[in-house]
Amino acid sequence: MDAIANTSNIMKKTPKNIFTEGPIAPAFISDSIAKHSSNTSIGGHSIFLGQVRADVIDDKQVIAIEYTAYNELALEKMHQIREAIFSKYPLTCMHIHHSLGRVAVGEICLFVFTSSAHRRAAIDACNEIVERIKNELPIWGKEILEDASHQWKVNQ
Amino acid sequence: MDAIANTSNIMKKTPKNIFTEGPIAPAFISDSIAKHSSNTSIGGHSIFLGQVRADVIDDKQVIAIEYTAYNELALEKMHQIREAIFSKYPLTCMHIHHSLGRVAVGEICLFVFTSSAHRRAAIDACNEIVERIKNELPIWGKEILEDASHQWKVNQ
Amino acid sequence: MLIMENGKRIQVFFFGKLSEIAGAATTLSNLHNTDELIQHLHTQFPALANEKFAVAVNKQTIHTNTELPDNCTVALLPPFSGG
Amino acid sequence: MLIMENGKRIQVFFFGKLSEIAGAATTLSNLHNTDELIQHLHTQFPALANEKFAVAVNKQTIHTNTELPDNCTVALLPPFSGG
Repeated sequence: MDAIANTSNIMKKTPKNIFTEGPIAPAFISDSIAKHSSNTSIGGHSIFLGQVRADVIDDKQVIAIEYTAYNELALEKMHQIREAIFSKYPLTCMHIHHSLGRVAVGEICLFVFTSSAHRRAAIDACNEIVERIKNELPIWGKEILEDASHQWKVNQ
Repeated sequence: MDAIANTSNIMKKTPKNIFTEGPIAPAFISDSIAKHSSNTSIGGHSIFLGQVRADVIDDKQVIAIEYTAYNELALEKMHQIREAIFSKYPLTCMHIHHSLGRVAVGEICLFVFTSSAHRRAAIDACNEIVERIKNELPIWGKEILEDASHQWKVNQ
Repeated sequence: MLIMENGKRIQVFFFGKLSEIAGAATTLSNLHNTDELIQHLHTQFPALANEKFAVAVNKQTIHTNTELPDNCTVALLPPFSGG
Repeated sequence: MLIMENGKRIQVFFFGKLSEIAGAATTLSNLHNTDELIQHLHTQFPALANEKFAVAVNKQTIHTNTELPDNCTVALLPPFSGG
């Protein structure tokens, strides 16, 4: 497939939504795990969870992060990443969830979940997806400080 | 600490149990995740789950794996691995659970859970723990086939 | 309608910190390429001078001066910080 | 009691597939080192000849012939398959 065909193909499909309003609940994660018990070709699952950290900025503690995104572009990019990862690794499943809006310290804002017959594919794919999400998705985190001031987050 | 002091130290401590009778429930996993929301220095969690696969052996399908272990030695080894991983990576938490007894196809038999301030440590540690568990812990899986015959599992 | 007849209608979106400087969105016209657009925005919002951002035209990130098609969407994207 | 006075009491544990060949455990005496012990077990359980296993004495995996202390525990460990 050349680049133009690929792009037009992506444009035609409706990319899967990855965004959840607010934090990702632990019960949602276990439901997602439980659903995979019927897929008995799976031997390993790899999960990454991003949790909002109580960083201290200029003596003020972060109490929450407010996420915004360029939704349409983020979903298109995520669709491209998804296709690339599926062609690179023999995965059974891949699920991505990212919060939008306010996520308090200690809550989960990112849930990446990959499954494969043998562990290596799930682990390597999960790792690569997390890196690509951080680097390539147009999402921004506004760190809300305890005095209600804020600072725009910078990824390391 | 030299090797002898280290060994005698390990002998004195009671190593943490990692064994669970039967499968690991998804609800146990989400409870474990939820408990970490109070630790607000955590920025990332990495989780690996082993799931029993319906492999086909000589035309017969695996329906369950029965795990046995040399418990005392496994717990001592796991304690050594735990100490080594904690000195190698800046982790906040590490939790390991492995099934003993019968685990049906589609159920979870291994749960490795690491957390750290920045994602790299949790991801790399989780990965290394999984490899070491597979290679170093005296645990054996007996694959039960659909006709009630069995075969001893061989790790790849 | 008058704007549309007078020239290209360009919808500009500002994200992250840039939305605090310029608001979430604005509509401009009579600009032919991204260099002209950026110049215009710098004049209108001098605080942009201190900010790093990438530019996407119709959801494609551009790396050189790019012609602006009719009714296009331009997005100014500061460094990402998702995850 | 008689066994204890007659010589070293050695508890031997068999794991995984080996437990199907030799049972889960047996107690032996009058064996001085691991070479003697393995030799003895091969005679008692000829099917062991087809099996690969490591040997641990008092939970330490050994790599050469090793003296058996009094009241020791020896474990025969086939390749691991946990996880």
